[in-house]
Amino acid sequence: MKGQGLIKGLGITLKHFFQKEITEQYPDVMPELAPRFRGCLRFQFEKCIACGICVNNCPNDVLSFETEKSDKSKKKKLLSYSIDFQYCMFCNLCVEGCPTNCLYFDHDFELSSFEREDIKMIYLRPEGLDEAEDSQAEPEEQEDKEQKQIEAMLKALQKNPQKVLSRLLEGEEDINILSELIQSDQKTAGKIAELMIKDKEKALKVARGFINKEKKNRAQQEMDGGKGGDNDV
Amino acid sequence: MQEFSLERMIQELEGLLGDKVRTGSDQFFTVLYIDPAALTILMGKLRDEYGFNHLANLTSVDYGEEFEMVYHLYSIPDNNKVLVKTRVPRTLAELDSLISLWPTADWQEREVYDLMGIKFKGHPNLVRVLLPEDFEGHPLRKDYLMGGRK
Amino acid sequence: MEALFINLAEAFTGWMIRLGLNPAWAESILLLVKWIIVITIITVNIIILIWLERKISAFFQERLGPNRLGPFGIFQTVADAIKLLTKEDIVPSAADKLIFKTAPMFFIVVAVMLYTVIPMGKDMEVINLNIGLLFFISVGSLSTIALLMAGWGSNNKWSLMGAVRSVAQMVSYEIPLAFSLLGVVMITGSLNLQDIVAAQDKWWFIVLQPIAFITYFIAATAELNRGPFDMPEAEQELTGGAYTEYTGMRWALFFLAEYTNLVAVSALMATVFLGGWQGPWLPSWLWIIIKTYAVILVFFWVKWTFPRIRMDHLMSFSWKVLVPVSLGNILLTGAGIYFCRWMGWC
Amino acid sequence: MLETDIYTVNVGPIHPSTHGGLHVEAIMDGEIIQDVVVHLGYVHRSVEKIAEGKTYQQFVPYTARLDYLATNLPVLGYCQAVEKLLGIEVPERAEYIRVIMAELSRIASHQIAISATGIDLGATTGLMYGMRDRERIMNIFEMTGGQRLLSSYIRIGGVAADIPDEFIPAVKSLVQDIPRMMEEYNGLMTGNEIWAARMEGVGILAPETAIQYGVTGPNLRASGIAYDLRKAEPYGIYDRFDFDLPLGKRGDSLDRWQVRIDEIGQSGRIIEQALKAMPEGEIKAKVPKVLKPAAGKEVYHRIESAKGELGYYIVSDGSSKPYRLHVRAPSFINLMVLPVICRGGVFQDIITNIATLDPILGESDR
Repeated sequence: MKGQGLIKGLGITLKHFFQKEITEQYPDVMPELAPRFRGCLRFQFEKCIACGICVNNCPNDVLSFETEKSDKSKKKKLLSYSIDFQYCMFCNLCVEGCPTNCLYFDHDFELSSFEREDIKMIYLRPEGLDEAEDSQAEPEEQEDKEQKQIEAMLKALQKNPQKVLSRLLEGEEDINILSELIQSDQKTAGKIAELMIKDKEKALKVARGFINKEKKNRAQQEMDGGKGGDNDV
Repeated sequence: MQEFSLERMIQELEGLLGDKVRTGSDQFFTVLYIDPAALTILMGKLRDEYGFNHLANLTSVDYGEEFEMVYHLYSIPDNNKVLVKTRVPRTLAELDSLISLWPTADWQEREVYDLMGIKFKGHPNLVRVLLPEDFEGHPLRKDYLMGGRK
Repeated sequence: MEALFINLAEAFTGWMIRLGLNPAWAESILLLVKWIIVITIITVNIIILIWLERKISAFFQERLGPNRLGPFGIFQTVADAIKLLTKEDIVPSAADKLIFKTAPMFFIVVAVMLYTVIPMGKDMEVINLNIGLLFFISVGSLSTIALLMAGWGSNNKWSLMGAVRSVAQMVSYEIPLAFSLLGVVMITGSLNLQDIVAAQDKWWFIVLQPIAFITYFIAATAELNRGPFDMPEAEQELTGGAYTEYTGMRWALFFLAEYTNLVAVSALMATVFLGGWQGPWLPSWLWIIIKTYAVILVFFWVKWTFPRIRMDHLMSFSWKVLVPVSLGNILLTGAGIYFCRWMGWC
Repeated sequence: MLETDIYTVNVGPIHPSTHGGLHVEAIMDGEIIQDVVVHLGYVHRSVEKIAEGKTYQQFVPYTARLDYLATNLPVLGYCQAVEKLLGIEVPERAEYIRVIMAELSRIASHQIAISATGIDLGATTGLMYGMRDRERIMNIFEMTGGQRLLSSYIRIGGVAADIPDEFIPAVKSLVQDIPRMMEEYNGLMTGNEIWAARMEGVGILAPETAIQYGVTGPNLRASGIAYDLRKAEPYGIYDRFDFDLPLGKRGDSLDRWQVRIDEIGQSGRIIEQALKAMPEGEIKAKVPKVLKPAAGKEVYHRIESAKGELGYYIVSDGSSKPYRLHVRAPSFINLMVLPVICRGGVFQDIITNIATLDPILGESDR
């Protein structure tokens, strides 16, 4: 019977009329990107050993760098590194070749700019890098040490929060509130532990933030509870 | 038609064309090197008598003094394959067109003309296909240098 | 509620007379006000309709549609209209300028004229014409000329092809369109639209004339140049057809006129086949609006489901299917009426 | 009789339905097509010349830009050609991943063909449904290769990285949904009478003409010839899979369209089997940093791309860069048949025929 196909088509569109929309509201809601997503190519100056593999791997001459022969050591000294991003094909060949992982793609994909010159990214030698290299303080070891400290702190925090927090905060009430929070929420505990080791001032600020928020929450709950006729507090 | 056999085909072709055809083989193909003058005869035989109805690929390579034309022939559905090569001198880059045997040679020959500058005799519409009509030179020749980015 | 608009108009005239105006003057001022209101309502209605179509087509395609400007993106079309108004008005140098410029105006004037005869409620129409239906069909067919003017004036192959197609299409679909309405006219014995509505107090004509309804729906879709019959525009083939060369507000006028036509034809369909303004509980003018919108939604649904038909199929469908079927319907209706009289039912 | 005149209409290079920069000059007598002249080259990038200046590895990302809608297929073809040239053995697991990615690309390409045909014929909703389903494949590409459209994921010797954990569930759910997708395309478009009327008997390509003109891929199979390189000359590990070749009977547009839809289902079957049989192990063979094939060695490797027979002819001169690289682009050769199938039809058939031939201009113009 002619016309059956037409009616079937109408049925399909009608079915979809009531289905959930699949639109991503992009600028308002950022898309979820896969971990491997290649957005903008970034460079870490400290890690680069100026081997030139990335430049050789690049199909499109995007990468270039300048070096200087150092007097003290045999190592070449990297002066600047530039990424002419307008020619990049996002093929990942430079990142795969890099022996020290100093090149990486981040998730920033909004790469348009008004000027052609803005696309080119030039990394200059950061000041103070020479001294850091000379002192030869192994940054990895330091990091490890810090990590251990943070872990220890976290344990202490969970075991006996009042005592640990009294080093940070003043006021009985605040300490109690925060310790309750820490025991109930792992994330908060981790954050505060990390900050207490790294930067005490910031830790104080963050802790105050948490306490104020919690206080507000409680006040809100009381209000709501009060309306319901619960006048215990 | 008889059962297809590569050896018999080579024998017959050598008998027919004498020293104009030379056979060889590489890892993947049996190669027939043919004098450009006898190209259409050989191709006609290959198509009509040995069933190579599918001219898969037609291209050219620049070897300095000479251009090499490369034809990859297959048969559908038996999937026999043969590679035909012929060379024309750079100074007189002219060759018979295969358009009467395989219409598919039409644009492929135009592309070779366009990019390599080999002329095909008997092609009804030998104009550039990929590059604009007023383009000068043939970019796939080795002496055509690419302009770099500033 | 029923006589809301009539009372409003009477109150307005009364107020002006009390101010000391000559009753004749008051009448003419009222007419002017009516006109302004009608034009405003048409424009606003179209803006809503365009938004609605975009929204509904989005839902069919599992999208969201316009949703940034205002609640549910309702001001999107307003923004578009402002954009179109401020755009440069390009007239091609090789165009026939007079025809090129007048074509959109002609189109919209014809489209607005259609509203004069449609009963928008009980005793609510601009003119109660005793040949209302005939007037509607004949004025409706004038829009062909506007499209031909646009296509010819643009001096562009795409435009001309679109125009020629639309002329062929609209002339051929005029016939089944008129024929399908004849069945209804035979039953009521009147071309007056109010009479036709009144005749539907028991049975809507969609029940008595289902074949006529379907043929009218198809022919009307073609008359309106809506998908799947959007030959004159055909973006994917003719890059915009008759409207290719138009920009800015001139182009928007075509759009406006198309939607105006859509509303008018849907309203006629509601009047002739769906009982017009008749309906329980709600005031009559609300009923006709509801019915018109229901028909419009079906138009949207069809457009956003079907592919475009091919030109030659379109023509042969009209002449080989629709015309015979609508003629057969006339025959059937005549036989039915004769049978009814013979049985003494009517 | 009225005197009539022949006129030309230029469809493209800027036109909604030419799928890129294709310029078709239609010589018309009223609505009837007398002849069609195709002008190419609007997206010509001289890929073959570029290849002569790049190393074998550096050229890999360029191949993805040939057929950008089926991004993994041209890359697969090129990598296999180079592997053949060098005699590199690819690890089992990599082969299976490659098959899955290639078939996903084929589905993605066919979905574009289907949805683009939808929009070209005025069924806008068809476009949206096709694109919606393709989005899931793009997400899979993003999670494996890091890029949605041009993920240079397949590399010489294997693949760039092992598949992530989310990969297998995502592919499985996609494969499960394929029958539903096909049903939807068929219900919305194929079964529609208007659709069938626009395609049936339009652009008939006889099997003999198809072979003469070197037409390959779904277009050839729609003409009724069971010729698929995955079966005729299995490359990689395609001989291990069980799948059918959907064939057409009339060779018209409707057959070409239907073959593409059915091929999506067959690709789904291949992916299912590959997922089941995929072993653990290495994902990349040991490949030297600098690839130098023996001088004078040459290879012609062809794979069944989404559009047809995609061949790479590579000549080596012993250096790290190819001496000559030629791409046998299926779109380029399939387009040659457009004038043949358009003649005698009406104007709207040009659009239908371009859509169902499914050329991709990045590949045909190179």
